[in-house]
Amino acid sequence: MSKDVVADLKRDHIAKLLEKGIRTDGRKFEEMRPLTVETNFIGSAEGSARVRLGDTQVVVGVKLILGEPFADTPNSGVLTTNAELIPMASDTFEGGPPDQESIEVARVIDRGIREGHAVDLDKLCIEPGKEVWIMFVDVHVLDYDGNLFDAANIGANAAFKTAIVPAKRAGKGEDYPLPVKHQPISLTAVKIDGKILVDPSHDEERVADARLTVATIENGNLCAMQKGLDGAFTLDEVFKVVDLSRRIGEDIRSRL
Amino acid sequence: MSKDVVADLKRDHIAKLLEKGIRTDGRKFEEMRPLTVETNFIGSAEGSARVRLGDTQVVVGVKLILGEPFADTPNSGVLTTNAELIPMASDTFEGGPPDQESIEVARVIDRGIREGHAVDLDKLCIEPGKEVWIMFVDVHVLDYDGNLFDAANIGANAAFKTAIVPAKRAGKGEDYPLPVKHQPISLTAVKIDGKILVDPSHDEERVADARLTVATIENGNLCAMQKGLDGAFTLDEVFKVVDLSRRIGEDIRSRL
Amino acid sequence: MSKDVVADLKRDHIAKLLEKGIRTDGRKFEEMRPLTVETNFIGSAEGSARVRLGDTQVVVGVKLILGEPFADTPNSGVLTTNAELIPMASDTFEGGPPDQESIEVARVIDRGIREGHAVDLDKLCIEPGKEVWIMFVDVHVLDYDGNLFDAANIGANAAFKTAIVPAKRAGKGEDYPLPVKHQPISLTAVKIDGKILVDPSHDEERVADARLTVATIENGNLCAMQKGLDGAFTLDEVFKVVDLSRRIGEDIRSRL
Amino acid sequence: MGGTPTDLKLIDENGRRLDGRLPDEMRPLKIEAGVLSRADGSAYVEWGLNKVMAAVYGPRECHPRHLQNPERALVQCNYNMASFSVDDRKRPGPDRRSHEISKIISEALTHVVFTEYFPRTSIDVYIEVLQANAGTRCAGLTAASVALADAGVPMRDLVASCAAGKVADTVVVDLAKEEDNFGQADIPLGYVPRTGEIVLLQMDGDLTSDQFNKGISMAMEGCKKVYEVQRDALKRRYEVRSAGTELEVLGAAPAKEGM
Amino acid sequence: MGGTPTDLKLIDENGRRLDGRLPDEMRPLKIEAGVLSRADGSAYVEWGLNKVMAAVYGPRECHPRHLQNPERALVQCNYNMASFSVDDRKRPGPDRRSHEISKIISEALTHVVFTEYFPRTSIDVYIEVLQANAGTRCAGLTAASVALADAGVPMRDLVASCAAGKVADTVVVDLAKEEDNFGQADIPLGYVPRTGEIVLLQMDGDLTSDQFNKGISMAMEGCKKVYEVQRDALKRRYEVRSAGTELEVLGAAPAKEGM
Amino acid sequence: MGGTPTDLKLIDENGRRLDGRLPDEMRPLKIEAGVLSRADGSAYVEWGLNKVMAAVYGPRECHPRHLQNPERALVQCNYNMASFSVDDRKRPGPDRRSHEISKIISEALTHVVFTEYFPRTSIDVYIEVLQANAGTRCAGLTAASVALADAGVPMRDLVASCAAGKVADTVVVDLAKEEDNFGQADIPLGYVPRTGEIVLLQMDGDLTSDQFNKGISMAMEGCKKVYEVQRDALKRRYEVRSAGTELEVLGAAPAKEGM
Repeated sequence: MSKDVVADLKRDHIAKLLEKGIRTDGRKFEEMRPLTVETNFIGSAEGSARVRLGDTQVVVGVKLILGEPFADTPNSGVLTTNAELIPMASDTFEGGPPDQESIEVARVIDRGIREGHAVDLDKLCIEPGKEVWIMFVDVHVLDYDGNLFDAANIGANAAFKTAIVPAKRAGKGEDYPLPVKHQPISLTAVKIDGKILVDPSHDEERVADARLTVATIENGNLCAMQKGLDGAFTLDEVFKVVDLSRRIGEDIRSRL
Repeated sequence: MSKDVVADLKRDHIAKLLEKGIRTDGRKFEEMRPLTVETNFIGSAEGSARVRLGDTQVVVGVKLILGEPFADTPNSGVLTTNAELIPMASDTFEGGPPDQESIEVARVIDRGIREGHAVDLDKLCIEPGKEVWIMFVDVHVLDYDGNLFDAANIGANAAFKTAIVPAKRAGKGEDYPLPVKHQPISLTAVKIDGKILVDPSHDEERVADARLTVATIENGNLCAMQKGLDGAFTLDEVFKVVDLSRRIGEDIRSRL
Repeated sequence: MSKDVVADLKRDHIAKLLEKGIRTDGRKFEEMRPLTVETNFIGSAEGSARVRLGDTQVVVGVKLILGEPFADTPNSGVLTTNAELIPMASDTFEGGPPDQESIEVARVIDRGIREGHAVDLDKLCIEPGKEVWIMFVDVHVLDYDGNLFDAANIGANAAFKTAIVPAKRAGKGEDYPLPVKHQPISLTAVKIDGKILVDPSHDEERVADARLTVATIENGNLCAMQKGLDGAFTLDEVFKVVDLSRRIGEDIRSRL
Repeated sequence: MGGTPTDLKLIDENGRRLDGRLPDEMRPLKIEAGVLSRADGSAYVEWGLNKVMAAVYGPRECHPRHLQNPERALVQCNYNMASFSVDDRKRPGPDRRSHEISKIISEALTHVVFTEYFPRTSIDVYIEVLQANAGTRCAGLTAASVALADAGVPMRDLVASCAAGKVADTVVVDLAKEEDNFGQADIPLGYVPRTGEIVLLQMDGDLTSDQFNKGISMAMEGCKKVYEVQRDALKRRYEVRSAGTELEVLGAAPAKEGM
Repeated sequence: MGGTPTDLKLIDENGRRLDGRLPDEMRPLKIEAGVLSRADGSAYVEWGLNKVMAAVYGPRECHPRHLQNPERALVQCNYNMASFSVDDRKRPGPDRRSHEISKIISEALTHVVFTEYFPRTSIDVYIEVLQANAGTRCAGLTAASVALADAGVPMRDLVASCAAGKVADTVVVDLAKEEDNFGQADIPLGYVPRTGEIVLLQMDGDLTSDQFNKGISMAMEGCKKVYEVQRDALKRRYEVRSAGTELEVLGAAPAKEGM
Repeated sequence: MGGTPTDLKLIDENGRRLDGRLPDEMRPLKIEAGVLSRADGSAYVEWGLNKVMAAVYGPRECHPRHLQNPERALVQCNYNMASFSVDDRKRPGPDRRSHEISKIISEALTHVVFTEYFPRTSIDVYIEVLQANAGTRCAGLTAASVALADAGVPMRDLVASCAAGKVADTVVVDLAKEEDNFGQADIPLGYVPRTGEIVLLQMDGDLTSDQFNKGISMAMEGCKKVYEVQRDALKRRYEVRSAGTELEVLGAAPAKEGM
């Protein structure tokens, strides 16, 4: 992320406000932006959700197709997560093959839902070693005002909740709801001048020193974590973000 | 197509002549360039033709290999058209993966022969849903002096007429002629300063405002159409090109 | 290989020394650099060797997996050689897809071991036309001080000698040693100002006029040859390199 | 895949189409302008079961530089289908079809933009098809025009787009998915209502001369209806945006058009 | 594939792990600095059954130019696994996993390098995994730090890296391959011993709060041990290199640290 | 695939090859220069069942600029096989084999072009194999030389190219497809007849020292014959082109050579 002159000025502005305990959009440090979730937004998908987190807007679509399991997990369906940071969403995104940033976003989203067992993949097995459901989770970012990690994670969880396995169309019996197991919710925080802010906006992300995403499940256990950016965290700061993730995750989960 | 200073001068020159009813190579507005067609030019292809349309020179090769049908057309062979605008043919072509221009050329050629049912794809089915002939139509442009659409279309039709299905080599019975059904012939015209010219040369294409390709079959019905370039047509101009396509198409068809 | 000012100066320096019969590192014209070969360097490979030829360092790994034979050689295993000139090895290597130089290196190495029948591919057939061993020879260049051809060729031969066919893991009976047939050893020489030098260093390669690689087997027969660079050889020079290849190849073979 | 052309009655005995429409009846169309925060202009279109988003960035510096035109702006459209927009998941990234559509939409839009006002720049138009149900190129071009206007890009007029086609030997307007899959012809049209110019035109299938003439007329009528919805969307957008700020959008002479 | 999670006893009755280690015991670690001739700096690491090479080129001109930062150097890491480094041959070239690892290692190293000394340049770090056995990103980051120091790049401190994890409900340090494959959680950590800063942190699996706290502490202890081995390697390297030449490596104040 | 090496008699009892040729007999060769309108120079070669087109553009500005050589022109050859040029359709686009051939042909041509006359430029040579029947790299290099001369690029001499090989233990010149597929060795050679220089040389198969010596001599003799046909083609081309205009083609001293 190139930090040029404009960014320096922006940084000064943001930092000065933070000294006074204020974020540029008036939020408290530990306050999320307004969240709206609209499920079944895409009729051609087996499950879908359109999520707005402040001005960030993503559409998550879930598709299921028949395929073969991996050799080392013959009894499990296959989960594939893809995130497209398309140039529509921001002038900082470029077209073409996914860059490191898109890949990190996709992998962090994937890690949250995979390690948190959002979907019971064993229930997506049709014939062990032969045929399983391949589940594609596609994240389409339409408008990018920061914190894709959480917007997409929420979208994926919401889409799962309403998704239907299209067994009938594939000649595999009756349709049934996607077997949801947990709701691993991620929380992303950034550090700017030693302050920890949750749900960063695009401007906050651009000037942040470090970023930490922590995903937790219902019982408060941790299932995934990713630190990013050039800065560092202290151990206490890590523990603080973990606590915030537990607390805010519970709130978000209750609203899905 | 970049329109730089040279192009501006060229445009002025061409336009001035057109005012007097003259094209730079002396042709009338509705006159094609000299056409020669040489079939069976490539021994390694199942069918082939070398076409010269003025200084434009293309080789079209048809290859047939065994393969699977598409799921939604289990009783039909598969048609795949590819056009390579190789840098040999013009200093305006670059190497590398096909660009939008090559893709448009290939798709317009494909549309003409597919929608005009040049080949009876149902007769290229061996076992429904299992095995069919995959037909590759490869257009190799050696020398590019404009109007690839029609040169390639004529080449494809000529190659089909002489192509043999290599059933014997594949252990599928005796060889037989490619089942040709129609001869959809395309005509391309451009609009320069309100004049409609058929079979544009490279220079005419470069300065043209708009381009229209219309393909027709024996009974005069339309089977494919493509408008190109930044300019516009009136409805009357479209009808005029449709009429030209019917008339000139019949003439070309009679010469194959 | 761009020949800039630095290269010109280097060339003058090298050429002046050569006039006196001296190479920059003190070697004679027909003298190889010190060679060390360490086999079984990579536990995850079926066979491997780390080769140092002067400061050039390569790791060659051999992997065997089950697969299908080519249609025209139903009774033979498949040999695939890949060379990665990774940017770690030299500031003249760039990342990304293999360039012409990497491809030439891989193909020349492949040609030597394939045409010299280093491995008896017929003994890698499990069921004719159905199942054979696919042998991947991967050359990883860690440090590049010239003459990859010979360093990799030696590494491949050494890796073959110690490689094991992992039949047991694949449920195809007991493991057995890779069926080695010949040891085709390549020798590379360059021509600088009419002098022929074997085993060129990176600096010598950069200023060389022409390059010739010749591979021979035990009985002195030739199995592969590749001339490179913009310069030319006389017929006598070719014969001289052929003789050197036979002589030095025998010596190297005896040390594996 | 139960439905095949032979089972499917695309036009019933009452002359109604599968979804109950008459031959000259269009699917419901909703357009909303200014729906994205980051883009300079945007529009969202729901047209039957199509859901399409368009965004515009620019005029801005043109990359790579060798594409810059010293005399005018480049209008570069990128049409893309989301992987979940169709029943069988589409692999992400452009395919040959989307390259072609991007090209012809770019050309159609270039005709109406005053590109000469912004030499060396690029006006980038992104079209994302979120749900596809036949007619996405028309929906995309329609949305892109509105997004350009929303971005304040000076234009001669909006481009309106609509298709006609032939199903069960009947010429109809605005084909839906089954009609597109099992029909006999399709004619997507891009049209400039103020001048009557045709800026996008394709056709495939089988049409007599008369059928083509009837089809293109129907498509033009469709475009005129689309144009009204486009203008309504922009009006609503300006009403929201402007509390006393001046309107200046459709380049040439917006005042005359009452916008 | 004989071993499945159910058969496999990852911790035996004596609290020993598969390879005989105790929960807080690390695998053997050997580091050698300055092992390549062409690179500006290099290091080779054998850590358990991992074999990893790192090389550094730069600071040098940054290509492509549009990536140049006018105020500081770019630290660009490229992590790559050799095709023969794993049991099932890996296709050559980067995959999504290696792109992610390259990114987070670049970020971790950037934190300790005095990038402001070398504006507009690139410091390129290449990590090649020759043999992989779990923990390659930690081994790679560890090797890269030493290679940077070997190249004379000024740094605040070395980054040391080590993972902890959970197997058979026990928190352990430095997972080996079977523990990674069949374990319950993994926490790779990149740590700056002198300041106590965390510059790389990931986690996946299932951990209670207490397990996470214990795990990250264990990983930190591991990093401190790694740090000692890193420093030893550099000392040996300087003893070889310097017959009277001055030491000046760890930028800020190497003398204080006794190196 | 009826024919296998065991059934196939590559040399019959009369010493004749499959197509009736004697060991030192070449396939028919026809060359025509100046066959394309857009290229600066071109040549079409039919050699046995090979059909090969070559075109030359340049000297022209070299793209991308970082490849420019401030002291000389770059001769960049691109060898390509049409997808229909072989029995089993070839996927369009370059493969590893064509990259290698492009490289060695570029190098061979560079040797004879006066590249120092045109610093910073590129001379682009395109070779398209339309029909392939063994020996396409020799046919391509032969065609490319003529195309360069046709483009008026100053050259020391033409490069002539021909292969020899071994089939059924006999050394033969100019292998045809079956001989290449089922033979024992192949030696493609690029040769500068005026100087006796070898500018392209490859070999694969199995050859004793004597066989190699005999083969390379045969290939040289073949090259000399090719050279005559190349010169004839250029003569015819100049006779057509020049109605009174001066000849000035083979750079150095064409007059001496009687062209």
